[in-house]
Parts: sequence; C-alpha cells; structure tokens
Amino acid sequence: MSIITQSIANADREARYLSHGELNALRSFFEEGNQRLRIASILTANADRIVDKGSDIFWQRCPVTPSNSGNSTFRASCVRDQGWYIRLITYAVVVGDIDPLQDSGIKGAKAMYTALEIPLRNVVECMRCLKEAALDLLTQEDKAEVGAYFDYLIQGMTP
Amino acid sequence: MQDAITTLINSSDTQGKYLDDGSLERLQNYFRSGELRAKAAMTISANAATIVTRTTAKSLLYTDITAPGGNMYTCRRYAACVRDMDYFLRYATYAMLAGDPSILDERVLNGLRETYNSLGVPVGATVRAVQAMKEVTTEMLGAEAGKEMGLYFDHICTGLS
Amino acid sequence: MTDRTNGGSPVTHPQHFHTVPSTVITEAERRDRYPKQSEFKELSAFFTSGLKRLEIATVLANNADVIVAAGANRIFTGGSPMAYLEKPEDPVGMPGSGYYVGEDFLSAKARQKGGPSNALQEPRLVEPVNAFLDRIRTLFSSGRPSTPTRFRTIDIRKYGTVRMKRSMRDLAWFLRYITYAVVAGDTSIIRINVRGLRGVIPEDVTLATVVALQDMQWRAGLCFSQDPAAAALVKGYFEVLITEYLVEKPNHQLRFGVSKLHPGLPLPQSYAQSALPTPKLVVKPGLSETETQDAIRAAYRQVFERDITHAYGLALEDLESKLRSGQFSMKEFIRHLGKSRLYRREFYEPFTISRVIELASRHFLGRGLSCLEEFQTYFEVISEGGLPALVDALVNSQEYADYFGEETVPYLRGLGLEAQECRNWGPQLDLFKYSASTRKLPQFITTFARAQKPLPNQHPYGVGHDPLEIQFGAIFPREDQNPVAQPAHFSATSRRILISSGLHNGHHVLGQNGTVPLGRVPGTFGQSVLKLEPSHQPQGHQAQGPNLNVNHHSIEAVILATYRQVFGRDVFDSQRQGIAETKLKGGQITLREFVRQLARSRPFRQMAWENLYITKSIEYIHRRLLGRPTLGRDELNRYYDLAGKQGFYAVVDAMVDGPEYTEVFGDDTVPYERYLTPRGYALRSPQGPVAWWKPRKNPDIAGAWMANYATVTEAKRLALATTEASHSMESTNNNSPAARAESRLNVAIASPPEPAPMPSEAPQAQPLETSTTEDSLP
Amino acid sequence: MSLVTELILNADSEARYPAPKEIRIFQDFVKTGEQRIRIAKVLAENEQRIVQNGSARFWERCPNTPSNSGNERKTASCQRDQGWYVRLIAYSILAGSERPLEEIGTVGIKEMYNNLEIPIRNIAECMRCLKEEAMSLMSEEDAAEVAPYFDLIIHSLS
Repeated sequence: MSIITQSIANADREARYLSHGELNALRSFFEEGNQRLRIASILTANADRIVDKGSDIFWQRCPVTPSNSGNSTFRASCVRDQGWYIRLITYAVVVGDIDPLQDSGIKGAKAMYTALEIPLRNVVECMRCLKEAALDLLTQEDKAEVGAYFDYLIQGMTP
Repeated sequence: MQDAITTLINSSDTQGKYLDDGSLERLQNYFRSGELRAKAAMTISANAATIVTRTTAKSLLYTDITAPGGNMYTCRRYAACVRDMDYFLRYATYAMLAGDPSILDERVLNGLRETYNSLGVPVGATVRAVQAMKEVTTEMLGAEAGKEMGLYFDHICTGLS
Repeated sequence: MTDRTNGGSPVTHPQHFHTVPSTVITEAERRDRYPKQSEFKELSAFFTSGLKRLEIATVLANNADVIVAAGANRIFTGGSPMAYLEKPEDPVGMPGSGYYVGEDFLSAKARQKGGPSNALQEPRLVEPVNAFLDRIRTLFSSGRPSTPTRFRTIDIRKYGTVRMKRSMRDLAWFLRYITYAVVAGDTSIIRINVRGLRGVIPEDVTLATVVALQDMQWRAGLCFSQDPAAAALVKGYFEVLITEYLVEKPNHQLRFGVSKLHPGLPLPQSYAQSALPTPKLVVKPGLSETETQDAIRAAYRQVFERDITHAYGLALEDLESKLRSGQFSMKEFIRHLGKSRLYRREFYEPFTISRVIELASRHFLGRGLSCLEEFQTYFEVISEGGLPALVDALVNSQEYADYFGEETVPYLRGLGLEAQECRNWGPQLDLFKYSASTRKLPQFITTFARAQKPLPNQHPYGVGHDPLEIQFGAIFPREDQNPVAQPAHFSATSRRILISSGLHNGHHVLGQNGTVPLGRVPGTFGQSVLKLEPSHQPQGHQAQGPNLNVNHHSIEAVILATYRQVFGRDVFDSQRQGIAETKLKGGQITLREFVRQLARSRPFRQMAWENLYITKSIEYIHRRLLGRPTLGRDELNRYYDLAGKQGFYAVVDAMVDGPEYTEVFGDDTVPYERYLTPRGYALRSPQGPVAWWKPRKNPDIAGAWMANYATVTEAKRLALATTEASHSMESTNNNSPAARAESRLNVAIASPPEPAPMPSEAPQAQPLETSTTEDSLP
Repeated sequence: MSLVTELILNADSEARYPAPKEIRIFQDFVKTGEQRIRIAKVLAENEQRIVQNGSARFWERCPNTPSNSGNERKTASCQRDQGWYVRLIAYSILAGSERPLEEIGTVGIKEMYNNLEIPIRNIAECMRCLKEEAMSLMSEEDAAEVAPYFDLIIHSLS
C-alpha cells in the first residue's frame, strides 16, 4: 500500500477530503518521485553487478555457508534469492513504502530459510553485503533512501 | 450433506436395523410437510431478491454500518454484503427443503467466522441481519413455514457467534 | 452439533482500487521482473503531474459545497437541500498515531492548535443567500447542461428527511471520490465503487441523480475556467462516473461447482474488478518469440512456483522446443512438467503424500483442495498410480478444461479473482504464499479433520503455547515452527470441561446430583473448607475455654486462609488489610465482605489487574474469588463488558455478589478451589504433565488420585466402545457399564459431547449423561 | 444420498435455487411418501419370510451351492446377506434413490463374492428368487417400485 492508497483509505473512512497533512505528504511524495525512479533504474540496471559483488563479499566473510559449498544448485538459489531481494527493494523504492518488501519478502521468510536449513545469520550477513554493494553505486543522498529499505529487510530477517 | 431421510437411514444402518417406528414416524412427518416445504422453497426462490432487499432495508441500511467507516459503506462492500445475505437465504432454503441443517455446517459455517475475521466483517451486525431475514421470510411464508425456516436461520446465527 | 473447521484467519489485504504505481509494481512482481523502461516513463509522468493533480483536488475540495449545491439545487425544490448534508465531525486522531498520513506528533499538535486556519478549508454549509446568488450567477453562465424532458424535480417535503439525507450524502460522496481518483491518477476507484450503483439507489431518482451529476460536472468545470487542461481532466472523471453509474448493475461473477462436492460461488463484480486483471497468457501458433517466452516462464512459475530458468539455470529444453514447434499444446506442456524429474524431486519426494496433493492442486488447478471428499478422491488416485496418475487426473479434469483449456497457462485463482470457499479459507490463503513449498505439514487435510474433533483442551480465547497454564487466552503462538494462526473454535455457548476438586459435595450449579467427586486434587495439600463460625463473633466475650473441636479454626486461621485463597499465597505484613481484619474480627462485616475488601485492595489490584492483559486478569480473579476457571466465551464476554465499561471494581463486585458465590460460599465460607481444568489437573499430578496419558496400574505409588484416573480412563474406554459399537438406546441407559463408571465422576461439562480424541486429553472423560446440553448422544 | 440431497447439491453447484422442475420432482417424491413407508414396512416385517422362502426357492433351482452344502455357517451367512440386501432396498425405497444401495451394497459386490469363492451366477439367481418372493407380497403398484432395486443388484452381479 503506497502513501496514496493509504491516504485515500484513511480519508474515505472518515468521509472527508484529503487533509492538509496528507496533501503535504503526497506533495513531497510526488516531488521526490523522479528521484526514486532514478534510484530504481540504477538498481535495475546494475542488479547483476550488485548480486555478483554482494556474493563475493559475502563468501569472503562467511566462507562456510551452503552457497559456498561447491553445490551449484545451492549457489544458484542463493544468487537467485539475492536478485529477488534487490528487485523487491526496487519495488519498495518506487512505491515509497515497505509494503512490497513486507508482503513478499519478509513474511514467512524466516520460517522458509529455517525449513531449508539455511542459517539465518548468514542470510542476514548476505543482505548486509548486498546493501554495501548496492550503496556503493549511489550518491550520498540516494544512499539514505535505499539504505533504509535494506535496514528494514535486515531487521526483518534477524533471528 | 445429510437430509432428514439419510440421517435416519445412516443411523439405522450402523446398527443393521430397519427403521424403527419412531424413525418411520419422523419420516412420515417429513413427507407430510413436504408439500409445505416445496411451496416455501418456491416462494422464496421467486422472491429471493425482495427478501434480501427488505432485510437489508430493515436491519442494515439506516444504521452506522452504511455510514462512512462502517463495513457496508461503499457500493463494493454493499454488494458483498448483499451477496452474503443471498447466500444465507439460499442455503437456509436448501436446509429447510432437506429438513436437516448439515448443509449449513458443511458449506456455509465451516470457516465462515475465520473468513469474517480475516476481512474484518462485523459478526454482530451479520447476526442481526440474519434475524431480520427470519422476520421477513416469516411475514412472507406465514407462521408455519416461517418457523421451519427460522430454525435454520438460528442455526446460522449460533454458528457465527 | 455444529462441527466447524478452523483453518485460521490470516490477515488479508484485498485490493480495493489501484493507482499507477500499484498497477506497475503488481504487474512486475507477478512476472518476476524489474519494471520496464516504458513503465518507468509512465511512473515518471505520474509523479511529474502529481503536483498538478493535487492542486486540482484541492480546488475541488475547497469548492465542494458550491459544486454539490449546484447539483442538489437543480433537482430538489421546496427547501434548502444543503441543510440536509451532514458533515462528518472533525475526527480527532491521536497525534502521531498515523491517523493522518504523513503527520508526526508535532504537526498533529500544530493542526489541533492551529484550528481551521491551518487545516484545509472544510466544506461549510452554504448560506441560503450565497446559494441564491450562486444560482443566479451560474444561471447565466454558458454551457449549462439541459435537462431531459422526462425529468421532474423532487419536492423535499414529500421526499422525506431520511432519504434526503442519504441523497445529499451520496452527492457529496460522488464529488469526494472524484478527488480521490484525481489524486490516484486512476479511475478504478470510481469504477469499483459506482458501477451498478443505479441498482442500489431507488429507481425513481436515477434520472435525477444523473441530472445532478451533470450539473456538478458543469459547475466543477467553472472552477477551472483559467485552466482548460485541468477542466478537461475533471470533466473526464465526471464522465467516467456518470457512465459507470448508468451501467446496468453487473451480475455476480459465478464460479460453478465442478461437481456436487463443490458449491457454486458468486462474487460481486466490483471485487473482481478491484483485483488487478490477471494476464491470461496463452500459447498458440503465430505468437512472437517474446510472447511465447513469457508464457513458458509463466508456466514454470505456476508449476514450480518459481522461474526455474532464472533460478537454477535449468530449462526443460526438450519440452520447450516441442511446445514451440507446436507438437505440444500448453496443456500437454503442463502435464509433462508435472511428470518431469524436476517436479518429482521438488514437490513429490520431499513431502508426505497428503501435502503433495495439496501442492499439486495449487500447481495444476490454481486453487486449494475444497473438501475432504475431494482429497480422498485424489488420495486414491495417487495411491494407485503415483504422481503421474495424480498429474493426469488433475490435468484431465473438467475443471482444468473449463478454466485453462488447451492453450492458457494455469494461474492462481486467489482472493479477488474469484469467490473463495470459507471451509478452506486459511489454508487456501497460505497455500498461495511463496513459502508454501517449505511447509511440510499438510494443511487442508488437517483442517478438514479437525472439523470432526471435539473441543481442544484450551482456553476459549486463543491457542496460546501455554505449558504451565498461566497464559490464559494468550494470543502468542510459538513462532519457531509451523506457526498457526488459529483461534480456538469455541462458539459463544460452548463450555469448557472442568474437573471437580471434590471438596464440596453439595448440589451447586455445576455438579451433578449424586455423583461422587474425583477425589482430592493433587497439589491442594491439606486444603479443607473453612468457615467463619458464630463462635468467632465476639458476642458477650464469654471465655469459652480451649476449643477441642478439630474442625474448628481460630479466626486468625480463617483470615490467613482467606488471604491464601485470594492472593494465592501468604501476604507480606505490609500488604495485610488491617482495617478490614479488625472489622471482621469485630463482627462488623461478613466474611464475604472481607473477601471483597481484599479483592479491592491495592496489592490485589496490582497483582491481578494492572500488569495483566484483560483475559488473563479475568481468568485469575475468577479462579481466586469463585474457585473455578471460567467456563467459556459466554461467561468471559460478560466480564469483558463489565471490565470495559466499569472497570476492575465492578468485575470484583460482580463475582462476589453473584448468585454462584452466594450459593456456594454464602456469607461465611472462605472461597476454595472447586474446579480446575484437565490440564491444570495433569500439571499437579506427581508424575508431571506427561504421566496422565501413560496408563499405570500401581495405585500404591501413584496415590489415590491415580486410582481415580484409572476410573476415568476406564470410563472413557467403555464410553468410546459403546458409542462406536452402536447408537443403540442401551448406551444412554444408566445401568450400562460406561454410565456406571461415568457416574463416579463429577465433571462439569462442555457442550460438544464427543469422545476425547487424543490420549493427552484423557482426564476430560466422556461426558455422556452429565452433559448440560441437550444435543447429547443419540 | 437421497433424492432430496441430490437435487439440492445439483442446485448448489450452480449457486441457484432449486428450479421449478426440481421442486416438482420433490413434490412427487413426498407425495409418494406414504407408499414408500408402506413398502418399507412390508419389507421389514416380512424379512424373515422373504429370506426363508427365497432361499428355499433358490436351493430348488441351484441345489449345488455352498449355502446348500449342509455347512450351517455357510447357510447362515448366505441368509444373513440376503436379509442385508432386503434391508438396503428398504432404505433405497425410502430415500427414493439407488444411492444407499450402491454405496453400501453393490460397489465391489462382485469382487467380494469372487473373493469368498461363491459363484456369482448363484448369487444372482438367489437375488432373483428374493425379488420374486418380495414382489409376491405386494400389490402391483408397490411391486413396480421395488423391482428396479432388485434388478440393480442383479445387474451389478452380471
């Protein structure tokens, strides 16, 4: 749910027009819209690079992890998941809300990784590495915007 | 699903007996009330839309629930609510025709409370509406058939609360 | 008896309407890809035009009254229609609660202090004079829509206040939705809420509504006389509104039952519309390469729950090429995916057969299992022919043919797309989640099976992980494995099974006449019923000499026992209620009053009220003051009501003054523990919680209560045997062995009188005759 | 599964009320209620007679069959089965549907008797004898109602 839907839902619940505060929030949302789109395009264009780099840092830091065990399926799934999370973060950046991240990325993810016997600590570490790799490509200002979503993700995955 | 006949047959069958006199009498009553049931079902089927409209008007339309913030506010939710009322009426009619509430359990009440919880549908208002529907159908069908329908509406209410 | 399946109530967020970003993101997510360049452009345009659209919405909101009045004045005569427009009260959101989006604590304060000057101008009632002037002014403006010939104005006095209010509300509502749609940049919110509204609003005002809307459209246009682009935009939205309003009320979208096992399910059109349209991908000759590729990937996502090409670098190239060459239809392709080695490895080998069936029905039919009978059908298929047979059965089914045919890629038929059954509600929602394939436990079959089971041994509210029986109704399930979101399926009238402690052999409300109680409850060492006797009263101060009666207790002992019962322990000196004690000793208050004083005291309030959530609090207080656990939701709900409306003291008073207290304890008896739950009973057994389901036959070690336990199990065994053997009338005869064994129990009963299903619930015993409800055994 | 259940489930799978035609079927069904109960009573009261006379007739026609071999247990179980089918038919008549008979009695009947090494032909013959015996007790109208159910058993044995 983006800020637009949320404002409308709130206003509708009370049968009123959008309030001053809501309009202001929407205004800044629209104003920052193109910045967010720019960030999203950067992430989209560099997704593979971020994943490659992120994996490298990750395996340096956590050499003992299923994806680094030489099993190609494990490796592929790990890379797949990283790409997946980068994509979800792109969505979140575009919408300006954690919702896409929350619904498809975090809910049930812990249970899933636990069921797959992948240590959650390593997953979290991996997300940190991804964050570093992604932030490297961005300007100072953009870093703050994207970093927050990574942090939210890391928070949600922390065992 | 069970009806008045199969319930009796099943319970006799597990004992390997013929239907005893009590069961036969109940069957006889069911057969005798058959004409009434058929007529009631036909009346309801012909007037289903009217019953639902009257019920909503009676119980829901001018209450908080259609006001902003209420769960029947906006056309979309209104439609869903009317759909559910229609649904209750149809299944109560089935159950009345069968003379047994089991179809209500199987096809309506199983999981309904959970569904309503998930979607935030207020159960209290729903129960009130079902009660209103009971009154509306009684008016339309007369006391005898109305009482029979009432049994099944009450069953829905018990299952919901 | 109503049996009810309970699959839990996962929180759902049905889509209500779409905005440009939500459409783009959902579409991209569904196809597992990043947004395309074209979509980025679309978004960019949306954001760029955002400020403009906000401006339009603001102008409309500021002129709301004028616009609505224009419409209303046109169709109503004989009064001032605007007087019937009720304004919502200014909602006072808690500051910082996020009630207003984008508002933090400080700005909320500012808004409240600043009053209307700071806030957006709220629509006001239009002064009659102004309204008149506005009418005059607008009368001479050009472009005013002409009225259709059949149109008659409506007389307010004849129309009635209630309907008038509703009509005005609706007119205001239309304009408000237009502003929402302007902000969202999408007409879906109008379409979803207005389509077919004609069928809801009484027929006789249909025409009038359209006339009013046209006038509002025209009047709104006047607000943007300097800005033709904005005027055109607003006009466009109004046109959508009017067109949608006039559309015949759409029929419900109907999902036919595939067989008699499946009910037909109608879904209101507006729901179907508010969900984003699922792209139905088809593969047929003459498609471009990218389209075919898209469809193939969608098929992979449907069958393998993820895009295997992307994920594992795997592709079933042989199958793909056959599909491309037209040798296979999509249906055959899906069938072969299901029979592939990969599918077997991913979705057959790691799971139990039951779960395989559940997952397969998601993959090949796009839905969860509907009912037990359906499960049984497929279970037979897979038992006989293995996975290939199951895949064939699903793909060959009539349902597959109806929904997907030869060419369409199967898709998930979830919430919003079509009506969902409620008997498998929870599992169905879970099944469509990404993590479904890591859940090993079958969900549908277990849910269906639970429908047949009796009440679980738990608190009527919540399924707390509560090994020590101290988290009454706690809503915190264990999170580490297979989280379940199920509340207890207690209905308002079902009652818990409670076991009598046997201290009181009377004929109180819960016991059964003539039944022998279970015996001493373990853990109530040395407990007995204490009474405040007349000899305690200081009448005449006659020295009575040493009291040799062993049943007689000094008043000090009675007081201490009361503390022990109310607080559950001996209190510290500082916590003793000196004044109340003195009054009791002086005969000024009864023991019942003393109990009340203790319960109303500060320490008790602190202990049993302030730090606990409400359910636990009520359960505690109830156990302390009335000596038994609560029976069920019916009872608890009354206390909730009291607690919510009148608070702690009212709850205490209600218990102490209630008929049950009067009847059981009267004015002079110290409350004592009369009943406990089976789990509580088990917890206090010397062998610990696991002991009571291990049958033992050594009463010497186990103590007297174990002998009683043996009776319980025996009764249960016999009862089960009799119920299973036949439904014959003998089983309700009091002389049957089961009934005789049963009669030795004193069990206060919960309503669904079914045999306890698991060994772990043995002490619940078989309720039989003690049932308080009438729907006992046949 | 009775006729009533069947028509309700039919209507439900299409989410509609029972059609007038279905209601008419229901009406006809309940109108014949008295007759159904009458037949069921006749079958219940005369079960012994039907089984005894039926068996006698059967042994006359097929003297060489396990139940006529002098083994008492076999005779008893054969007659028990006969009684059983008469009862199922009574149920089916009450329900106005052959489903009780099918669900409980005829699905897998062949396999069962094959497994017990009882000649299927003989069983079919036995059912024919039961049918004749039962129908001889009733008016023509009632007999016409009962006959199809016996035929169903015989058919599923062939």
